[in-house]
Amino acid sequence: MTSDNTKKQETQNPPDLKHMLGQMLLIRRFEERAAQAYGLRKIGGFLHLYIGQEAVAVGSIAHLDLKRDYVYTAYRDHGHAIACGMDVKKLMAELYGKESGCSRGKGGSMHFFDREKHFMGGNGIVGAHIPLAAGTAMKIKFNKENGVVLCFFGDGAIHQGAFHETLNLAKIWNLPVVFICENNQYGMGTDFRRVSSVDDFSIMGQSYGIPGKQVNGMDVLEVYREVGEAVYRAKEERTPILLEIKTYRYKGHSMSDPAKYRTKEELEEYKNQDPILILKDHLLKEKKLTEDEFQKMDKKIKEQVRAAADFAEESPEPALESLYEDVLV
Amino acid sequence: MTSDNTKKQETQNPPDLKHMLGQMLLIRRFEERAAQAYGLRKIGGFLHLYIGQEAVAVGSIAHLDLKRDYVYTAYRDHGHAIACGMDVKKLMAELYGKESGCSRGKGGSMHFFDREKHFMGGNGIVGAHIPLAAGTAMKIKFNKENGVVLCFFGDGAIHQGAFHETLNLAKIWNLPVVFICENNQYGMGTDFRRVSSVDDFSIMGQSYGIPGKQVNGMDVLEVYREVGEAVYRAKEERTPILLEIKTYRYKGHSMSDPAKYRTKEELEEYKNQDPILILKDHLLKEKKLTEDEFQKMDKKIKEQVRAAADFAEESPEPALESLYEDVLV
Amino acid sequence: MALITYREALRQALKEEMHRDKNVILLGEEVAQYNGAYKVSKGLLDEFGEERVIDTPITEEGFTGVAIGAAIAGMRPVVEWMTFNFSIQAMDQVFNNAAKMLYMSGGQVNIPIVFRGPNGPAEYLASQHSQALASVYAHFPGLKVVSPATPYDAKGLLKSAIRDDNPVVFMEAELMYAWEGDVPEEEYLIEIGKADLKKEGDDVSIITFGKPLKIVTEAAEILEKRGIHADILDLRSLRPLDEEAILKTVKKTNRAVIVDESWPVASMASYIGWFISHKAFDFLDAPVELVTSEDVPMPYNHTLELAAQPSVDKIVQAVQKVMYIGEA
Amino acid sequence: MALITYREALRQALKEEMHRDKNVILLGEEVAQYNGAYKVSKGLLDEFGEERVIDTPITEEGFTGVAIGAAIAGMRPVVEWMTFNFSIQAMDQVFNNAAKMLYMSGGQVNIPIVFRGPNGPAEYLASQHSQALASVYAHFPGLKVVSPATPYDAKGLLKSAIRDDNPVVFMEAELMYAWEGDVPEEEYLIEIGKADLKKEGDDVSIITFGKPLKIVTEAAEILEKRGIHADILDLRSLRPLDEEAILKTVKKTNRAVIVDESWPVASMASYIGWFISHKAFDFLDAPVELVTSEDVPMPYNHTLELAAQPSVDKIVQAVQKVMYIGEA
Ligand SMILES: Cc1ncc(C[n+]2csc(CCOP(=O)(O)OP(=O)(O)O)c2C)c(N)n1
Ligand SMILES: Cc1ncc(C[n+]2csc(CCOP(=O)(O)OP(=O)(O)O)c2C)c(N)n1
Ligand SMILES: [Mg+2]
Ligand SMILES: [Mg+2]
Repeated sequence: MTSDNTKKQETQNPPDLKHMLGQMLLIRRFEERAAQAYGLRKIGGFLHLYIGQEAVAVGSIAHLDLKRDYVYTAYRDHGHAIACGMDVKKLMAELYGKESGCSRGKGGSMHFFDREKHFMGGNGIVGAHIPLAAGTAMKIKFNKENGVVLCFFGDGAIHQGAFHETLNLAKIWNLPVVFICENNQYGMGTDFRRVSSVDDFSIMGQSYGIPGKQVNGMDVLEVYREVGEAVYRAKEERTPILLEIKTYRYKGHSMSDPAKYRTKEELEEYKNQDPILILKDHLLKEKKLTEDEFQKMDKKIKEQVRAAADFAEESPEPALESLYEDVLV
Repeated sequence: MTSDNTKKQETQNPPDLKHMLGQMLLIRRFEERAAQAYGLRKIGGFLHLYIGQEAVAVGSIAHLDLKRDYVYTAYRDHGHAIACGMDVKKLMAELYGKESGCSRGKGGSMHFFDREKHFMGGNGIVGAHIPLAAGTAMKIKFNKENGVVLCFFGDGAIHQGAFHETLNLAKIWNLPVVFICENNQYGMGTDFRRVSSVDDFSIMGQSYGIPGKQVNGMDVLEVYREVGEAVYRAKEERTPILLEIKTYRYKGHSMSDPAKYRTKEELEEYKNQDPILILKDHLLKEKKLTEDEFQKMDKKIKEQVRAAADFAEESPEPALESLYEDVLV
Repeated sequence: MALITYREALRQALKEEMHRDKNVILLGEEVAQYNGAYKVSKGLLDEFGEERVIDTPITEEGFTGVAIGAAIAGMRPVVEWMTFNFSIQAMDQVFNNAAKMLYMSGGQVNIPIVFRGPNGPAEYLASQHSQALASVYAHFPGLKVVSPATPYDAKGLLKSAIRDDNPVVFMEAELMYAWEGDVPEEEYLIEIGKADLKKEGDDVSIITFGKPLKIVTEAAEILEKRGIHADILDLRSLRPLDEEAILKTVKKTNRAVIVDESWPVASMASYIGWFISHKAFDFLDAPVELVTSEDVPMPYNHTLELAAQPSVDKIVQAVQKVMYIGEA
Repeated sequence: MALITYREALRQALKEEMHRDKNVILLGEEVAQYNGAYKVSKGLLDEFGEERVIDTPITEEGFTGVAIGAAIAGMRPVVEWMTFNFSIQAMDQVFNNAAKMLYMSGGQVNIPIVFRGPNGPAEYLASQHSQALASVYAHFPGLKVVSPATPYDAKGLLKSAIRDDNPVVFMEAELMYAWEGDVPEEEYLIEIGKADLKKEGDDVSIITFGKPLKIVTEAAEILEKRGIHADILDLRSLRPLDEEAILKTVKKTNRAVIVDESWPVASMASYIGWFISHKAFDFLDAPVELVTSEDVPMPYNHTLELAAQPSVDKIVQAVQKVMYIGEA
């Protein structure tokens, strides 16, 4: 944080690292499976994979109590949904467009929702969910609740007018929202440096008096620590915070993108700092995990994902009448 | 300027101060007359007076060669139009909604246009002309012309997403445009401090690497100097510049606004720094003007304005067919 | 009953609903300290405080989106757009978020919000400030769209809109704010989606909504003197549309004129015109006439701007046309 | 003649016009280095350089406005919206600046610009990414609105659009890009505002524009086998609308079905439906049927999303209905 408040004690609990490892692994295995299903044409349209970025969603959302806190993100939303504890069966079923999906098969990959778990989507228009997140923070403030909203968005969204308008509103109204720019370096095929003349997005809060910081998003522990402090400040000081979390997506923008706009070397460089590997190595070194435990964990997760795919496969198609449902309450 | 380039020599000619005095006076007398005509219901709708802010338009536009440079502004556009040398007869006729008006009676007060003189309006949607100005600068760059675009807008426009999107575009594309925020302290009834958490708007370029500066807009000489440097830099360095020019409007937002949201004392404070008085005093002191000359100048201008009102009065209403003209070329 | 203005009726509705439910808040430009650009919210800041009556900066996209986010979380915001002209900047939020979130979340996330303000031309405001956008909003499923033309309807419909669990687009008009009408002292609601037969007559159906009701009424009086008796159907809601009421009047009179201050192409008027032509095909004794704005941006000049809009005269002409009465 | 794709036809038009006039530039997200999200602009960066083929950040309002500003000053920008869904963020620029500036400047400031990209649903993209916005754009005077359905029309109309001195909204579709058709080697232009009778038949007029032409053609083949001969009128332009061509076919067949992938309410389809009912009142043997999208946001599930759209079957049904032929 750029402020003097770092001396304040963080109230966060020590992280449950094994749980975080499991979540990151679950995201990865879930998406690998989804990519397969896409290849088999079980899933269609856009499928934006989060692989490589897992530490951001997991390390951030680990701080939340989703009874009172909320999460918003864009269309690359599988990771956040899983980190919010959504049932992967329902997520996979949603990808398959089934009635048992988390959005009744009406939303698909880009529009996961779980109102109960305060996971508020899943938005397909770049930048358009940013005001929504601030609005939900407004409700928290209005009701004097002790909550916070995490709002994730990409480097591509940072120039959107809606983002800037929202920063200003969030600051003048003192809303407890943490804006998290997941800078995975590319907006589709566009290197963020090509569409920006600054390369530190965390300074963009300064026009609004909003503190900001850059964070290494390949290291889940750093993410955990920094988001923890941001959440603490957002709640205690009733201020929006802006974090730029530097990360990387291993796959193309969506399934149709061969990602030719970047070098193999660059990709390899990031794969060498894989967030799952980093945390695993850390735990191995600290003797909090054995290779064997890890393999068992992975196996279990793979089974969980297979079960989700089976569930999705076997679930019924929505009834034709449902086409006309959910238009209005 | 916040940069190191201040050492560069300004290429500007010494200002023609008497001419600037005359222009400010013309703006004021024109608007006083327009306000009277409004009272007589010769003019309807919104009439946004620029009185008090004259130094901004006059001191800025004095630098332009309107064969190659351009001006954009919002709906409070009389001052800029006059400073661009538009014929006050046509302007008054426009206010009267006459065919002889600068926009054929179709635009009214908010939509003065003069394509010849590169005065590109006159826009009624807060912030919406800001991208247009950058686009015109793009054409200048594209054709390697030696021009610049001045884009005037209010403190109320500064939070608009379009402004922020445009700053970014203007910087990454190196467009020669000077963004001039005329901070007259109020957006309608809203003190700018109530809707912003920063009180120096000139810093808002930092998110885009754009230099900025605050300028005293009651002093036409300061405006002239600072805009001169900005214009120079914009052209030479091919960079957008952001200026916040502090000013004040003496009248309500539009004719229907009694302006109860501010104190008499505040208004008086600004009237004591009246831009016309300041320049007049300066010229008297420097013996470049006598009181008698000033009175003559004022009388001549009043006559010019009366002639404009007569012209407007006597001009014919547009023909009914013109309703269907100008929809498409 | 009390004779009050349209403005006062809206204010009463806001007040009553804000008293009833603390989740109802009002936000928009100048709504609080300035008491509203058109004074609809006069006194509300004093009564409900700045937590519930909130001035915003001039960022329609941003504050509309923030309000939608508050609605997602259970508040019931009323967003005042200073005019609908500026709401174009907020359309992405309305069309892509407010209108679609319930659907794309599979029924989980509803948006109880009202977007309101003056729509359509006033006077001497030129093209950017004189747009009737009803047709654009009515095009999108997932919204309710309401356009009351009297103080009575304004109050009853605004109260219903605030209680509605869906996003409601609520269209007023600068020129209507001063109109007067009778409003009961006791509380009442008007169901969204119900048209109102404002006047009965057997010869022709004049169907309208919003501000043009006034000129429709004047035209009907003139026609009455000429022995032509019109049903005046005020739709009040465009979404849902009271199709039954439309068909009922048209099947009675066999002739219809639709009056809508929108532009003609892809307009609400044309939709209703088609709807009648389709559903009452065998009942129509004449083609359905539309009286809309001329298909041009609005000019500033007053004579021209009046000529650009529906008028008493144009309505009379259209009625005479569907009655096959030659011009006098 | 050469058999080329719709995508290639657009690319040829862009290329030819960029060679012809150096003021023509292309800008939008991913148009340059990535060769276009849908590869329409493939190779153009290499050919014309980064001064004329310009990648933008994701700021539709901003870059659309900047392009309008360049057009004001005499350039001839072609703005690619990655899809029309995102153009909602740019509507204020299009409706308030591009469409109105000529009028409000009293004829001084024209805007020679093209806004183009895919409009309407593709597949599996859910509600925010599957909107057919033709009706919204067609509502506003001051714009031209074009929607070609074949490679031939796409090329000829895009060239005309680029040369037009007015703002032209040019609607393509993801699913059309791969469609093939014959295009002459030599240069040609197609006049904006002229419909094209794609097939002749005496029994019924099927009127459409854009992507649905394909299913209309398929439906017509099925109908042909059942002995029903349809005129297929492809409007190609919505603004100006070729009213003459519409009336000509309807007065010949006395029956009309309008196919439009927009939502029904306040749609282009309904406008044409009204227009025919009004202007050809005495010629119609049956009510004009509309085949539009269902009045719901688009679902992701493929079966549902197909059910939400016009289909061959729905068109056949509608034609049989206007022919008073009971279902088989
Ligand atoms: C307003 C808008 N414009 C364009 C698009 C098309 N689009 C979808 S994703 C994307 C890139 C976004 O990049 P970024 O914000 O960095 O997110 P990432 O994909 O890297 O997670 C674009 C241009 C869109 N969905 N919305
Ligand atoms: C997008 C938009 N929202 C609202 C309005 C209504 N409006 C007109 S002027 C104004 C205040 C603008 O203040 P500022 O930018 O400071 O300019 P000033 O009037 O002080 O010159 C408002 C809210 C508008 N014209 N456009
Ligand atoms: Mg990215
Ligand atoms: Mg101001």
